[in-house]
Amino acid sequence: MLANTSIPVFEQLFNELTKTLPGDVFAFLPELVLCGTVIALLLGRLLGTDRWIPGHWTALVGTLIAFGFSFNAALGGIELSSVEATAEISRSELFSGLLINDGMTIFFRLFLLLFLVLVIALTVLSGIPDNEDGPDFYTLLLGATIGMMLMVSANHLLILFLAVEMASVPSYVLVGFLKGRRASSEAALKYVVYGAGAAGVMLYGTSLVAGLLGTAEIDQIAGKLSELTLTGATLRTILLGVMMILVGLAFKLSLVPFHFWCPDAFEGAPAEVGGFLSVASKGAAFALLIRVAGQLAGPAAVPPEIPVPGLEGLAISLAIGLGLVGAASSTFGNLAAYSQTNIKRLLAYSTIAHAGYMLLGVSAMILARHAGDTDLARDCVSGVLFYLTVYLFMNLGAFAIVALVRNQIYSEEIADYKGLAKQAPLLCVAMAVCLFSLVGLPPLGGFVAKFFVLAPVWKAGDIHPAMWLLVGVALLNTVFSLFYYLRILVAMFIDDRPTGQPVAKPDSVDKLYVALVSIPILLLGASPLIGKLSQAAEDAARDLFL
Amino acid sequence: MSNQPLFWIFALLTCGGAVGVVISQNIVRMAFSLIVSLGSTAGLFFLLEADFVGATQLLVYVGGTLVLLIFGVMLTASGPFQQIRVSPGETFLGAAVGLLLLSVIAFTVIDVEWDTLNAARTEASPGAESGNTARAIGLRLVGIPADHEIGVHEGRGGRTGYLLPFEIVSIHLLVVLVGAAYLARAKRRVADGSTGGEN
Amino acid sequence: METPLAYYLFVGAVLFVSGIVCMATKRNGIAVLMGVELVLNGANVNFVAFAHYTPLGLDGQIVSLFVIVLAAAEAAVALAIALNFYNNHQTIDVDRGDKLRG
Amino acid sequence: MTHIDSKAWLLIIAWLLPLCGFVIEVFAGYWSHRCPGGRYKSRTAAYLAVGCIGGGFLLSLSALISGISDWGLLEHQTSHSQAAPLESDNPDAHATAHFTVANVPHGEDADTGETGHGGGQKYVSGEIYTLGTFGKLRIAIDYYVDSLTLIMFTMVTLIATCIHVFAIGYMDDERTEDHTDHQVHLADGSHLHRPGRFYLFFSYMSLFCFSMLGLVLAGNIFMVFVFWELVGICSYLLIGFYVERRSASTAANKAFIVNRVGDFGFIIGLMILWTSFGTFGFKSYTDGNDGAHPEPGLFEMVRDDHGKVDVEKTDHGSIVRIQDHDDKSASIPYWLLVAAGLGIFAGCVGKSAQFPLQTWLPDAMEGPTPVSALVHSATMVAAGVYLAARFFPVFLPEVLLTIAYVGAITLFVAATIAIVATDIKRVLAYSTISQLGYMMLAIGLGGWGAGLFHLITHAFFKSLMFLCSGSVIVGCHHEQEMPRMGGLRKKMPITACTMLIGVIAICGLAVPGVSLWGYKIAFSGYHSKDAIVATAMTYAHLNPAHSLLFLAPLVTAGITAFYMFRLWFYTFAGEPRDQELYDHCHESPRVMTVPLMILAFFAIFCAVGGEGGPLYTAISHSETIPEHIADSAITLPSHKQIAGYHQQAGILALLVAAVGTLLAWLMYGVGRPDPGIIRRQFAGTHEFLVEKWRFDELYDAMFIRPVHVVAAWFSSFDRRVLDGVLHWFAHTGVVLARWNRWFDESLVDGIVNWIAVRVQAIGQSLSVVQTGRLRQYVMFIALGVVTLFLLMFALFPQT
Repeated sequence: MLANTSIPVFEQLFNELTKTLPGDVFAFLPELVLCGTVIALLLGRLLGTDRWIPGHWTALVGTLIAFGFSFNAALGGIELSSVEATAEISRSELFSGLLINDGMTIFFRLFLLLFLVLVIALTVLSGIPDNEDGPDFYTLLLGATIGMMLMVSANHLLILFLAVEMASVPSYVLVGFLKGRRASSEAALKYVVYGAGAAGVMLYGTSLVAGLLGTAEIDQIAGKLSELTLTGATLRTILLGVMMILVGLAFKLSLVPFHFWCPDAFEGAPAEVGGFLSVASKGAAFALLIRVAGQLAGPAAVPPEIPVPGLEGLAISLAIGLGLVGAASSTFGNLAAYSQTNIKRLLAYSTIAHAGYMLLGVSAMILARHAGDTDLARDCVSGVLFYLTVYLFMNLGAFAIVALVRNQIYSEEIADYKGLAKQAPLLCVAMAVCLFSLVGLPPLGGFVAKFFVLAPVWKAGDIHPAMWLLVGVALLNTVFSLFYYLRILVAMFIDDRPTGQPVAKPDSVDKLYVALVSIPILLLGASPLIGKLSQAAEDAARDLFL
Repeated sequence: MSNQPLFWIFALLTCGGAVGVVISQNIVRMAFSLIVSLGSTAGLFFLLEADFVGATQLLVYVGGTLVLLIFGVMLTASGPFQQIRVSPGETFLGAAVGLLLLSVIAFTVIDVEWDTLNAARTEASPGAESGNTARAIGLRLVGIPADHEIGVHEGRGGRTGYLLPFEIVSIHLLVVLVGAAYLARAKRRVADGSTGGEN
Repeated sequence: METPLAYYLFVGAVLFVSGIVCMATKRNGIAVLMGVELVLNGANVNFVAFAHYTPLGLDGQIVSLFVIVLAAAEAAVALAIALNFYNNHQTIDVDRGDKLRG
Repeated sequence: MTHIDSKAWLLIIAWLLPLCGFVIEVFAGYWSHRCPGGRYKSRTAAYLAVGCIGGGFLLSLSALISGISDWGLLEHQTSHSQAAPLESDNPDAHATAHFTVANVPHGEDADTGETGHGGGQKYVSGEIYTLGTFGKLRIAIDYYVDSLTLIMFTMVTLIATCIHVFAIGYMDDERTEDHTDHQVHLADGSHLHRPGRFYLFFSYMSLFCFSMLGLVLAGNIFMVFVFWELVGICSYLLIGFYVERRSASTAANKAFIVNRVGDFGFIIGLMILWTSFGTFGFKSYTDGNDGAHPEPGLFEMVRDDHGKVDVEKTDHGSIVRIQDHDDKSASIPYWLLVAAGLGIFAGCVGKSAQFPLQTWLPDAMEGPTPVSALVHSATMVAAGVYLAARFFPVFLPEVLLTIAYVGAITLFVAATIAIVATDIKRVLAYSTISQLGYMMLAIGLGGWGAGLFHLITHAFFKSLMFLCSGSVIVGCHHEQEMPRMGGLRKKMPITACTMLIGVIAICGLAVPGVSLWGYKIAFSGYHSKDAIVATAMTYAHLNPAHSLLFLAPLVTAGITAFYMFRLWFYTFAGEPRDQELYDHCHESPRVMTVPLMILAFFAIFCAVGGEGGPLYTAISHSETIPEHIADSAITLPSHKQIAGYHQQAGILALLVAAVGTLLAWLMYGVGRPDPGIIRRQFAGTHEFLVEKWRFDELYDAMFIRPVHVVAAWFSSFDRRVLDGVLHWFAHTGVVLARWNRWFDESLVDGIVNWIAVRVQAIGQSLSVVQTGRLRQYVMFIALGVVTLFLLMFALFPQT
C-alpha cells in the first residue's frame, strides 16, 4: 500500500518543488547570500584562512553582494512601478505564502543591508571584535540580520515567531560580547531573560490568535476576523491574543512598559552593538508591526460602508491603545533621559522616545485604514519608513561617535566629554548634527522626518480626535528633549576640558566615516534627496493595502 | 475509548509539575518537577493524537534541553547558593500576579465557546488519522497536504509548505551554537585594552 | 466522550502562568530559565490542542515542533549567558546584577 | 526650464549670495585667518561678507526699482485716495461696516494667464525647486514676491550692509591670535586668553543673512518654518558668540528654548493648515505653470476674491467654507481656523519676544553689539511681525483681537521696565520689545500698513541706536552701564548726534503745524507711530469695549520718550560721571561712524511724506483688507475712517511724547548745567553709584533725587504741590516698574525655571522605576500585559 501511494507523492513533490521553488529561491537570494557568508566565516575559521582574510572583510563582501542583489531587485520593482496599473505585480508570495515579497520587503532589505554595511565598517574602525573574535561576532551579526530580514517579509505566524527569535537570540550574545566585563554579562542576562519572557508571551498570543481564527497566515487574519462575531469571550480572547503578539513586538521596539531591558542592555553592550540594535531591530519590528496591524485594521474586501461591528471597535481600540503607548514611550523616554550620566544610557532612552514617535504613525495608519482612507494609511506608513531611514543615520552617527570617542578617552560618561570640541572638532560637529536632528530641528533630516510622521497622524485626527492630542504630546516632547540633548553639546562645546584627561585624536578614517554618516542627515533635511527617499518610501507602502 | 482518565492524570502531573517548579526553593527539586511537567505534556500530546510532536517533546525537550539545564544547575550549584531564598513579600506578590494573570486568561480563553465556534465554521473536524502524523507532517514540510486535509482548508488550502523554516532554522542553530560556544570558551589571550572603558 | 478543548487550554494557561511567575520570583538564574521553558511549553500545549480541535490542523503541530527546536536553541544561549554571568559575578543570584539601573 | 520673473531672479541671487559667502568663509576662512606673521590677521572674511550682502543690497534695490516700474508701487491706490469717491458707503454708515475692497484687484486681466503685470495681481510667485512630494504633501522651495517682499529685502540688505561695515571696526580686536576676554575671570583671577574669532563672526552673520532673506522670500509656510528655525540657530550661535562667558551661553540657551516653546504652537498651526487646506503655499503660482490651472494657495482658500471669509453656521458650530477648492463643499471648522491662527501667532510671539515670552530678548544682549543691532532689533525679531502680517488673511477676528491685546500688554510692560534699566543695551532691548508690541498691536487692530510701516522705520532707527550704543561701548572700552557715562557728546560728537536723531525718531517728535515743501518736519518714527495711534484711536472709537488698546499705546508713547531721552541725557549730556572712563573715551573710527550716518539719514528720511509718502504707498500695495465677518463683535477700521482721526491722534501722540521728553529733560538734562548744585545734591549718591550701584538704590537715586532738583528749579511754584505730584509720579513709576520687573523676572522666569526643575525631578523619579532588578522587570511584563489588556478592553467602544 505504501509503495502504491509513494510514487504519485514523489511526483507531486517533484512538481511542487520545480514549479515555484527556483523563483522563490531567486527572490530569497540576499538572505541566502548572508547565510552563505555565515558559513564562509565559519569555514574560514576552520581552515585557518581567517588569518589572511580577516572576518570583517568576508562579512563586508558578503553583505555588499547581498546588498547588490537586493538593489537589483529594488530596481526591478521600480521598473514595474513605472508601468501604469501594474502595482499588483510587484507583490508576490514566496515559499507557498510564508513570505511576502513586496515594496516594503525590498525597502527594508535595502535598509537593513545598508545599515549592516555601515555597522561592519564601524566595527572595523573601532576594532571592537578583535581579529580572533571577528568570525564569531560577524556570524552573530549576520545571523541576527537574517532574522530581521525574515521579520520584514513574514506572512505566517510561525515565521513571525521564528524571525523574532532569530533576530533576538544572536543579539543576546552580542550584548554580552565583552564577556569579561561584569556589566556586559549582567546586561546580556537581563536582555535574554526579558527577551525570552516577551517571546513566550508573544508565542502564547500567537497560539490564541491562530487557534481562534483557524489560520496561521497573517494575510488571512483580516478575512477571518470579519467572519467572527466579535462579542463576549471571543472578543476578549482576540484582544488578549493580539495584545500579546504586540507585546513581543513592543519588546523589540522597547516601548513603555516593555522597555526595561533597553537602557540596561545598551549601557552594558558595546556602543556598536547598541547602534545596531537601536536601528536594525527597531526597523524590522516596525515592518512586522505594520504588516500585522494593517491586517487587524480590517480586511481589504470590506468596504467602509458596511461596518463589521466588532472589527470596528478592534481597530479603534487598537489604534488608540497603540497611540497612548507611543505617547507614553516618547514622554517617558525623554523624561527619564534627563538624569542620565552615561551617554549610551541616555541614547537608549532617546531611542525609546523615538520609537514612540514612530508608533504614532502606525496607530494613525490603523485608524486611516479602518476608515477606508487608504491613501492616508499609506502616507502614515511611508512617513514611518522615512523616519526610520533618517533615524538610521542620526542614531548610528551618535553611537558611532560614542564608540570612536570611547577608543580615545576610554569613557562613556557625559562628564568626560567636556571640552572635547577643541580636540576633535569634526566629531563634535557631527555629534551636534546628529543630536539636533534627533531633536527635530530644521533644516536637518530629523525635522522633515518628524513632520512626515506627525502630519498624517494629525490628519487622522479627523477620524478620531485623540490623534490631535497625541500629536500635541509628541510635539511637547520635542521641546523637552531639547534640554538633555543640549546637555551633551554644552559639555562638548562650552565646558573646558579638565587637565589630565586623555586627549582625543581621532584618525582621519574615523573622521571620514563620521562625515559619511552625518552628511545624509543634512541632505535628507534640505536637498532633493528628500524627494527621492519619500518616493521610495511611497513605493514601498504602495502595495501594502491592495 | 475514553481518554478522560488518562487526560486527568497527565493534566494533573503537568500542572502539578509546573506549580512544583514555582513553589520549590531547591533548584534540584525544581529540575525534577520540570522533568515531570514536560514529560507529562508529551503524554497530553499523545492524547491529542500528535504522536510525532509528543516524541519530539520527549527527545528534544526532556532529553536535550532539560539535560542542558541540569548541566547548568550542576555547574552553578556549587557553594552556598544552592538555595536562594525569596522573601515572603515577593512570594506573595508573585502569587498575586500569577493569579491575576490566570484569571485574565480564564476570563478570556477558557470562556470561549470553542465547540460552537468550531462547529459553526467547519463541518468536519480535521482530526488526523489516529496516531500517525509523522508522514503527514513530512509531506506538509514540502507543501503537500495529507489526503484527509484536502478540502478542509480555505485560503491556501493547506498547501503551506514549511521547507523554508525547516532550512532556515538550521542556519539559526548554527549561529546560536557559535554564540553559545563563544561565550562558553575562555579567551585565548588577554583582552585588548581599547575594547572597553573602565568598569 | 472527548475531552473538551477548554481543558487543554487551561493546562496550557497554568503552564504559561507558572512560567511567568517562576521567571518573576526566582533568584536563581537557572530557575528563571526553567520558567522560560514552562512558558514556551504552555504555548505549545495550546498549539497542539488547537491542531486537534480547530481548522488550524497540522499547522499547529508543525508550529509546536519548531517551537521545541527554537526553545532548545534559546536555552543553549541563555545557559551560556547565565554561566558567563556566574563566571563574572561568582554567583547565579540574579539580584546581584543590579549595577545597571537608573 | 520654468519661467521665473526677473524680480524674483534678482532676489534669489541676492538671497544666495550670503550663502556663498558663508560657505567660502567656513571652508576658507580658517586658513585666511591663520595667515602667519603679524599680530593682526587679515580682514578678508569681513570684506567677503560685506561684498556679498552689499551685492545683495544692489540686487534688491534693482528688484525694487523694477517692481516700482512694473507695478506702479508709488502710485496711490484708488481706495487710499481720500478724495476718490469710490467707496459706496457714506461716511456715517460705518454701523453696517463692511469694507468693500478696491485694492484687491480683480481687474479685467485677472482671469488671463498674464498676471503679475499691469493692474493684475501685484505679486509673482513660483517654485525654485521641489524637494520632494510626500503623498499630497509637497515640500518645495518657493518664492513669493510682492511689494512687501521687495521692501523687506531692500531694508534687510541695506541695514545688514551697514552693520557688517560697522562690525569690521567693532570686532577688530578679534583679529588677534591672542584675544583677551575681560569679562571672563578664570579661577586664578586672570582673564581668558583665546584666539580671535573674526572670521567666524562674519560667517555666522552671512548665514544669518541668508536665512533671514530666505524667510522673507519664502513662498510657503513650510519653508518659512525652516528658515524660521535657521535664523533661530544663527541667533543661538551669535548670542553665544562669547561662549566662554557663562552669561552668554546661558542666554543663548534661554533664547533657543523659549523660541522652541513658540515653535510648538507654530507646528500645530502648520499641521492644522496643511490637513485642512492640503497646501503650504501662500498663493497660486504666477510663474512657470505653463498655462495649467494654478493651484490655489492658503490665502485664496480662506478668503474669496473680495477678501471675504465665507462663514456658515451649522448644527455643529460655525464652519468656514474653503474657497477655490476642487471640492466645492470643503470646509474647516471655525474654531480650528482660529486655533491655526493662534498657533502661527504663538510662533510669532516667541520670535518677536512678545508677552509672555519676552524674557529672552534682554538676555540676548550678551551677543556682540552688531548682532544686537541686526538680529535682535532690526530683522530677526521683526520676522514675527512680518509673519503675522503675511498671514493676516488667515487670521480671524478672534485671533486679531488676541494679537492686539498681546501687543498692547507687551508694549506697556516692556516700556515700564525700560525706565529702570541702566545697561545701555538693555534699555534698547526693552525698547525693542515695546516697539515690536506696537507693530503687533497695529496688525491686530487691522492697521496692516501702519504696523509694517513702523517695522521698516523702526528697523532703521533702532539699528542706528544699537550701533551708536556699540560705538559708545567700544569708545568706553566695553563699559555698558550708563551711570558711569555722561558728557560723552564732547568726546564722540558723531555718535551723540546720530544717537539723538535715533532718539527723536523713536519718540515721534515733530514740529507741529509747520511744513516744508508740503512735508511735515518730522523724523520717520513720527509718521509710523502716528499711523498706529490713529488706527488705535479709530478702533477704540468703533469698539468702545476695547478702549484700552488705544490708551496703552498712547501712554506708552510718553514713557518711550521719557526713557529714550533719559538714555541720551544720561550718556551724552551733562558732565562725565566717571572721569577716568571719560578721559580714555574716544570717537570711533570712520568705518564705524559712516554706517551711523547712513542709517541716520534713513532714520530721518525713510518715511518722508508719511502715509502719502512712497514707503507707505508701496507697502500698502500688498495689503489685503479683510472683509467684515458678519457676526463678529469686532469692527476693524477702514482707511477712510482712520484718516478722519488722523489729525486728532497725531496731536495727542505728539503731546504725550512731548510731555515725556520734557520730563526726561527736566530730570536728566536741566539739572546738569550747574555742576555745583549737582555735586552738592548728589555727593553721597554719586560716590555710591560709582562704587556699588546696587539696582534698588540706583532707582531711588534716579527718580527721587532728580525730583528734588526739579523742585528747586521751579521754586516759583508751590513747592509742596509740585514736589508731591512729581514724587507721586516718580514713586508710582518705580513701584510699577519694579512690579513689572518682578513679574518679568520672578513670575515668568520663575515659571520657566519651575517647569524645568519639575521636569528634571519627574525625569529622575521616572528612572527610579528602572531599578536594575531583573525579576522586577519580568514582573512588569506580566503586569504590563494585564494592564494593557484592560486598557484595550476599556477603549473598546461598547455598542
